[in-house]
Amino acid sequence: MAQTTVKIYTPTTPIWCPGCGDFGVLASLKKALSDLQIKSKDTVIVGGIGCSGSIHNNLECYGIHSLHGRLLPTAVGVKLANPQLTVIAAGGDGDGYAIGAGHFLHTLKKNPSIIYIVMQNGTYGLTKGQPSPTAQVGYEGNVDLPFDAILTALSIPSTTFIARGFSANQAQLTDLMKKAISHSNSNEGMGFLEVLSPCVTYNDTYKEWREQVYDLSTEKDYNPHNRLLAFTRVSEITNQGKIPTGLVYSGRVKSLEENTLSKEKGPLALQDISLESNLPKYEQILNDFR
Amino acid sequence: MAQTTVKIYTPTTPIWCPGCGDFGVLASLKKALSDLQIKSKDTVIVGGIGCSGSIHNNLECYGIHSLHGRLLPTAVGVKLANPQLTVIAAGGDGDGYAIGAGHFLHTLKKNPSIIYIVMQNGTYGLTKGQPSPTAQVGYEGNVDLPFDAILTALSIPSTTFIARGFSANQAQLTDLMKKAISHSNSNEGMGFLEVLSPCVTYNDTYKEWREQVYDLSTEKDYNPHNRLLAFTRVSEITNQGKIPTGLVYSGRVKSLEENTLSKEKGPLALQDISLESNLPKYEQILNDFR
Amino acid sequence: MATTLEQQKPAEPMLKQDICIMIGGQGGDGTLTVVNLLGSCFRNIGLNVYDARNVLSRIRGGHADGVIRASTEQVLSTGDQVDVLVAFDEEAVQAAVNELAPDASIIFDSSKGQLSEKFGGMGLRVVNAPLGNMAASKLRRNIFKNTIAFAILGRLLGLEDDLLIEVLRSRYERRGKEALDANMQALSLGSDLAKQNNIRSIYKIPHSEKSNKILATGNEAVAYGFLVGGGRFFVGYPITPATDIMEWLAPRISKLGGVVKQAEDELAVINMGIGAAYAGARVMVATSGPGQSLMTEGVGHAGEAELPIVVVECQRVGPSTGEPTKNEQSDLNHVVYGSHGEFPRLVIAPGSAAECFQLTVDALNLAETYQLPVFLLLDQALCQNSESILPFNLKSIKVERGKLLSQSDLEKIQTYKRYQFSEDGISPRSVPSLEGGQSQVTGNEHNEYGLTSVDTTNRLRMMSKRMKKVELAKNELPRGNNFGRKDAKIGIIGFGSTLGPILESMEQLKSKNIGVRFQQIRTIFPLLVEDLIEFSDPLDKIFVVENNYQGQLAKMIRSALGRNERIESITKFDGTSFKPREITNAISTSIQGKLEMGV
Amino acid sequence: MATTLEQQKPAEPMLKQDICIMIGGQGGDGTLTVVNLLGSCFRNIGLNVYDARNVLSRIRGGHADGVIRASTEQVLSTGDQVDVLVAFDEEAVQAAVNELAPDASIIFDSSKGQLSEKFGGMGLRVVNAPLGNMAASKLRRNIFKNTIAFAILGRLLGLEDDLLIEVLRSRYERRGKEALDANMQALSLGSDLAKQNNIRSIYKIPHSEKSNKILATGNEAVAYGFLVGGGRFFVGYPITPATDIMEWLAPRISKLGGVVKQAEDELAVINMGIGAAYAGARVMVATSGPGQSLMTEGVGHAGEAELPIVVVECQRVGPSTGEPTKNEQSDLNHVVYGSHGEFPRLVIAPGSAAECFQLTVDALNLAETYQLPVFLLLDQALCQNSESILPFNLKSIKVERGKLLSQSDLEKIQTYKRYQFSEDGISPRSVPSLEGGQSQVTGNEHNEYGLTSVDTTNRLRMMSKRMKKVELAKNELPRGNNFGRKDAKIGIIGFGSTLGPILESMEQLKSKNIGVRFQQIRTIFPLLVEDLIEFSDPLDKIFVVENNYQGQLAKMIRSALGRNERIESITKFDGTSFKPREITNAISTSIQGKLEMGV
Ligand SMILES: Cc1ncc(C[n+]2csc(CCOP(=O)(O)OP(=O)(O)O)c2C)c(N)n1
Ligand SMILES: Cc1ncc(C[n+]2csc(CCOP(=O)(O)OP(=O)(O)O)c2C)c(N)n1
Ligand code: SF4
Ligand code: SF4
Ligand SMILES: [Mg+2]
Ligand SMILES: [Mg+2]
Repeated sequence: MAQTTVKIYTPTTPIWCPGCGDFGVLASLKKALSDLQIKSKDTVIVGGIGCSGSIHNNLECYGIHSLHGRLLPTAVGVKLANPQLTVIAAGGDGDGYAIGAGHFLHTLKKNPSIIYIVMQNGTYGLTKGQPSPTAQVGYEGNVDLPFDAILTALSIPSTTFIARGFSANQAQLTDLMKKAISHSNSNEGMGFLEVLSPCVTYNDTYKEWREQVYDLSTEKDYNPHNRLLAFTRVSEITNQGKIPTGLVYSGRVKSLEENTLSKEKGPLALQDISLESNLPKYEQILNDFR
Repeated sequence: MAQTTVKIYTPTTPIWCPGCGDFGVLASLKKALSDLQIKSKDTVIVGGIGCSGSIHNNLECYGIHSLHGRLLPTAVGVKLANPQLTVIAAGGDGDGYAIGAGHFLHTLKKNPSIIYIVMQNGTYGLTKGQPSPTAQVGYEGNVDLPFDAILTALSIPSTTFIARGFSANQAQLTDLMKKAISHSNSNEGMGFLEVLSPCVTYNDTYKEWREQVYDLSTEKDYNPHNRLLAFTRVSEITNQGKIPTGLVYSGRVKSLEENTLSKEKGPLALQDISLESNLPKYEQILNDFR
Repeated sequence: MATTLEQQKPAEPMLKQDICIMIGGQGGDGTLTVVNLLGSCFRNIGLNVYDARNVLSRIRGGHADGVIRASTEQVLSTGDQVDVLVAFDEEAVQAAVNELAPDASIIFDSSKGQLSEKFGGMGLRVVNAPLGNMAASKLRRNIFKNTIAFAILGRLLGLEDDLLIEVLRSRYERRGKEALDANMQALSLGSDLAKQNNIRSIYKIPHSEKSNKILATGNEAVAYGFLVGGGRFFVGYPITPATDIMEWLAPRISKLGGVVKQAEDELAVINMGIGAAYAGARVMVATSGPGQSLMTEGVGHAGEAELPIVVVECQRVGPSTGEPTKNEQSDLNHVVYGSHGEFPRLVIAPGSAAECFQLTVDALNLAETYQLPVFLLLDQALCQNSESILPFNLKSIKVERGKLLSQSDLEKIQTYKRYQFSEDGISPRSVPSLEGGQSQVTGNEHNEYGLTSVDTTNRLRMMSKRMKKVELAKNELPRGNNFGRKDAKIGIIGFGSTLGPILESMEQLKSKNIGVRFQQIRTIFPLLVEDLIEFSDPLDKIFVVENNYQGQLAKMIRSALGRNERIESITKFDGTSFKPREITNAISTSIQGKLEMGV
Repeated sequence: MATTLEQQKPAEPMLKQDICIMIGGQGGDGTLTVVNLLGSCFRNIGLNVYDARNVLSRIRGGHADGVIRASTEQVLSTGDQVDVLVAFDEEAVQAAVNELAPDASIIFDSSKGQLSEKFGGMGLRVVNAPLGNMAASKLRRNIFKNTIAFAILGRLLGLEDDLLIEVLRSRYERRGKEALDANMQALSLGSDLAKQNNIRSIYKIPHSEKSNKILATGNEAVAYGFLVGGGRFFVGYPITPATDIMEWLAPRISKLGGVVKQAEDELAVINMGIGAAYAGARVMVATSGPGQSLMTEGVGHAGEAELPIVVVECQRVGPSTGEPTKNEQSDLNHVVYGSHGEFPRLVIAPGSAAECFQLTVDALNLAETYQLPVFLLLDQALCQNSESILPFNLKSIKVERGKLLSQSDLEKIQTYKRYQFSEDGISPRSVPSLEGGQSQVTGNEHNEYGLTSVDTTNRLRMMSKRMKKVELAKNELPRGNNFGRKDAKIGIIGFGSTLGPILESMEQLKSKNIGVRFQQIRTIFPLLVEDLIEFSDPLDKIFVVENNYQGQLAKMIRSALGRNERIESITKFDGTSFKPREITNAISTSIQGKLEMGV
């Protein structure tokens, strides 16, 4: 807000229940953005629909609240229109892994340089506690084995950054957020960060999760740059009833913008699209009709 | 058609281009159904939308042509309504992995005892050759690394049968189809079978694929019952530029019907739903309003 | 701890045949619990109740309130005013202030200070009581302030202690001894507080025998109707205000051998439903506007493929995500006209929980008889408000499956064609597992066998076959309910949850000497035009009352009836239901205007 | 090999100012190639052309045909009859038989035997030639039968060999020497065949200078309009008949710094579009009915969030998957009324390729000026048929971005509110990267800052603000085109690809002494009622011509105009476009009926 004197909206107080894990996510996100000195004017948060999907209202930036499950395509649209922005999609596990599952796969596949934060709580908080795709067996009648987004992300050959944090471990979470943001802001592709963020009202997993989390960085020979080993190790740890956290994998595959956008012309959202400036090209293309 | 004298429809001649891989799929499917002596009256083929998604018209059975990308939910609905049926969903890779990607993940996750055959040709045949999610980099401007459905299926903890065939290898394909059908018909969950089925018109990959296919069953110590090893081996082979075929993985996780359906009452599609037969239960439930 | 309890205007208990109580606070304060407890009390003493909720789309915090009305007569609205308000904070008073009766009583939680002066001098009776503090200090959890308030309310309303105890017991008994004991303690705390502070009964509530009436929301009635109508396959995805249906059904349907499945999204919902319907199950799905928008393609598919499915559309404030917890009726256009291309469908709209039950059964029968998608159109108020009604009449129920074939039916057939041209346009339907019924079902245009066809003659016949089913169904569709005087010159048309407010407004208009007739429409598509004509022909003026911006129903009625000038829209689209007086005012003002202008 | 060539009725070449040629065979036979070659010939000699395709939804096999009409006048329909038919099989003759002129010529591929006797005795001139066999034996590929047929056609039409050679060369030159040589050989084979068998010119086609006209389909014109209108972000998912737009744009937009992206499905399409629009790009998406149904929720989101996006809806036969390659106009209701809740939108419908260009630019401007979704409604015939038109007039184009803010605009503002209430209901729009424009954009109901709000007063104001934009836009919306005599008592209304057939029908009616006026509607929503009234007031009878079952436009017009009796629907829904004579017959029969009944 240095340059202008325009008064803008005041971020609202979160709508979350006291103790909700999402407070931890918000705190980390704020800290990461501030530590990395990302300008508010260049930050776009794309919210999902759910308790989690209101986070964009709680900090000063550009925010767009997408439809339920559609935050990723929305974020990709924003990024392709203006790759200079820091685009952060943030929503729930129902939003991202249930109704949004197709976009989840395909956005990972496209590898756009956006950050995607999933607040995983095993439940649909906002609609009052139905099982989400990550719900434990037995939770509210759930019979399916939970979806493991980290494993599935690893199965997509073009993923470039995969991590898991825990909202109760602020130091680690903030570090992972910074890493994810730096990854994406260096135009290296999608920073995917799942955050264990308990729903204290409908599925209070704080206790279990505190016991289950397992920080990969404590493993000396864990190599986060080998997809196969990562898959194997994460699976093993998970099979032992633990939940691996930390940087799971990072690698290098061309990002969507690298693959798609013209370099010369600058962000297409900001291009001069007047007739005058483009007339010669238009006339040239008109010849295709002859 | 033994019991009745009712005349029914005559299966149509396929609409496929001469040489299309889908002919091989149809041939194997017919043979598998006949070898396993599955009755036409108990067979439901759920077609997708695409060239491939017309296969249900080409054999005698019950067929339902779903919407583009929706064959899996449709098939799950059929199966839950009547688990005694052999339910075979069959469609294209665009249908299944693009617009249907969310259902792909979630149907694998639910593990219903249906068979799912994907005719993979790296393209959208019916709409004239745009890249599908499995398209090679460079094909028709495609920039994304191809989606590997086998790896992703392996990443879902509840998958129970994963295989890949090649329409040009009829013996293997028929064998895999039989295995998939037997798996599902023993109520063990979803039989997922991806078939390399070249589109000779828009993406003729016969030659490459003939060279690339790698039959896992030729590997003595390949263990199709270990998910982790399967993931690792499939990845390795793929990274070497080969395409693993054969039974990739089979395992045991409760099927959707086991988890969901009442055992006593029989298929819900065939239950007696008259008022008379259910009145006492209805009256009992009415008490909940008091 | 100093409790400040005062009762400003002690008076003789007032007889109340009809009383309305509001409990307001923050989401999570448990205001709805008090509503439920009061409801049980009132029903125990033979009253009819009607309750409504007003919550935000968040789980805790933010203003939330619940309203319960009790009456010797059946009521289907919360009425025009609130007689007693329990306010856990000042925001709750502020939110209610326009609805309070001039002599309303307020029980105010003064834990954070007494109610601000600005609400004094309005003739209101205010009881300041530190409910929250007391709960926290004596029972260690703020949430017990509800039960304390309940106790004070009981006193104010002249309800017997035994009644309060019984009601509390039956609610908390199944939640374990701890919960029960704590609540009982809270109840005595409240009673003591009331006694100590000399709170007397201000109201006298008439008592009679407990009636055999039941209590149901529209959603519950739909869910039960589904079961009784033979529904055995329900698939859903959570969305307010439809989720209740799935949650009500889940533990019950399994007793009948049926299934409730939560799918990954609404696209899966409608297509799973289609698959199960195809296989022969009786299927219903339920959603709200956003989910309905996602089901648009699927509904058209059911129409083209001629598959029976009931789609419950629980409307809320739109467009887009809108206001998830608020009331609106703005999806008419969407369910009537939405989806590409042209296919047969029916849209049915009940107006009360009783009708929700019956019309759900009808919808299931219609869907299967005519082999098409049937919408059951509800609105948030109808979905979630509870009403006292006579027990659902099971005896009247018939399960009609239309031309669904059995194996023995098939034996008698020479050639089976799923889409056989028949006189009435309805083709015999076989399902998988029947020998001789093998056939193809598809959303492509098809010939009689269900095989793809673009033959132009076939196309014309197939389109006509399908579309004519709507005409054919007309005889069986739920006809409108007519109320009021046959000789009136002023008419009202409405549907869904406006039923209650309109009925009450009719009484108010009567007392202003304005006689009106009212047709509650129950089939939105196709409009039963003959009934509408019969109803409206003698009328000079027709007011169409609906909760949306554009007057969607009014537009449909105009285009069906012509004489457009006669038809006036009364709309409300601020997320709340009509108050009876709002309708009364709109009508009397309009008529007054006309009278003054000499029309 | 014995070639059987005969020319039954040699005659003096007939002058043809207007000729129609059909090439029919199996999908993959390359009939469309012949159409294109002929088109080039005709355009080279200064004629206008119009072509159409009739294919199945499969890649090879099944009946397929292409039609090309050439005329000294501009034509926008394939007319009433086919003058020359090239038939690669008998099915093609059967399919065409009802459209053949009484004296039509048929070039029949007699490789599998001569044309069946049953087509004799109809006055048709039949040339039996073993095109396929000759291609296979002499050139080793059956596909060259096309070029052989082209050569014979050239002779029949009296086209110069040089012209044929030039046209063939310019088509095959870029495909490499091999392709060119083979085709040249096929051409001489055909010429020889014609010469040997003494095939003379039956027709004489007028020649003039090659005009500067271009050839474009509606889809291509939309795509080009998008570029010139400043469109830089297009996202799509393949679907017939919309895919062409994406495929035309893909290689061209990158030259301008823009992007075409193929998404994973239509849900991604509309939401990616929304994201890019939000960030400040000019965005268009295109789809057909099934995709549009999936975009239903997204479109409402753009409406509520006030984001500009152009959605091209290329209609095809519905409902559901329907008939993907066939023509229909049955998605009006869906684009006008589809999606839950109420939000502003515009629906614009061009009638020719020329209009497709201009109205696409208008749609982009309208979307951004009024910050709402704009539908551009096309139909398969308009999308995919080609027409000769004057080069698009670039000089007339203006790019209008409405209240889009720049950084310097923002400096002048005190408080920035994305949804500020303003006099005209349009709020200044900032995009990310601007300092001081930070704000929230949402599909929930919101206050001026874009923060969620369920305040009832705010709701009323926000709804009105948004909905009023539609009224406001009316002044700028594309008005109808009026044709015909001002004093006529009979009127026609139509839109989209019916333009051409209606214009020709008007000529036919004139020659029957039936004078008509015609309004081609170009804004479907909101209907420009004043224009409609002005047009229709003097009329006794209005025929609304449209390709659907229900007469969707007629219904909309009835409810806008009243006097419903006056309005009669002429509908066609068999997947094919109107022939001019079908409209003429329908109108003259209806009027005749009325006249006879003394009305
Ligand atoms: C299309 C659609 N379907 C359903 C809903 C209702 N809905 C709102 S939030 C939500 C789930 C939220 O779960 P999650 O994404 O896990 O977020 P959480 O509340 O747990 O943070 C659902 C189903 C909706 N808004 N739109
Ligand atoms: C909702 C929707 N979008 C798009 C289409 C158009 N469409 C028809 S088939 C097809 C893709 C077919 O590709 P694939 O599934 O790979 O099948 P193939 O033809 O290659 O066998 C598409 C996009 C459609 N029918 N419905
Ligand atoms: S309901 Fe759960 S997820 Fe939602 S705010 Fe409360 S604790 Fe958080
Ligand atoms: S286009 Fe391709 S996929 Fe389709 S039928 Fe032909 S070869 Fe097969
Ligand atoms: Mg969640
Ligand atoms: Mg394919």
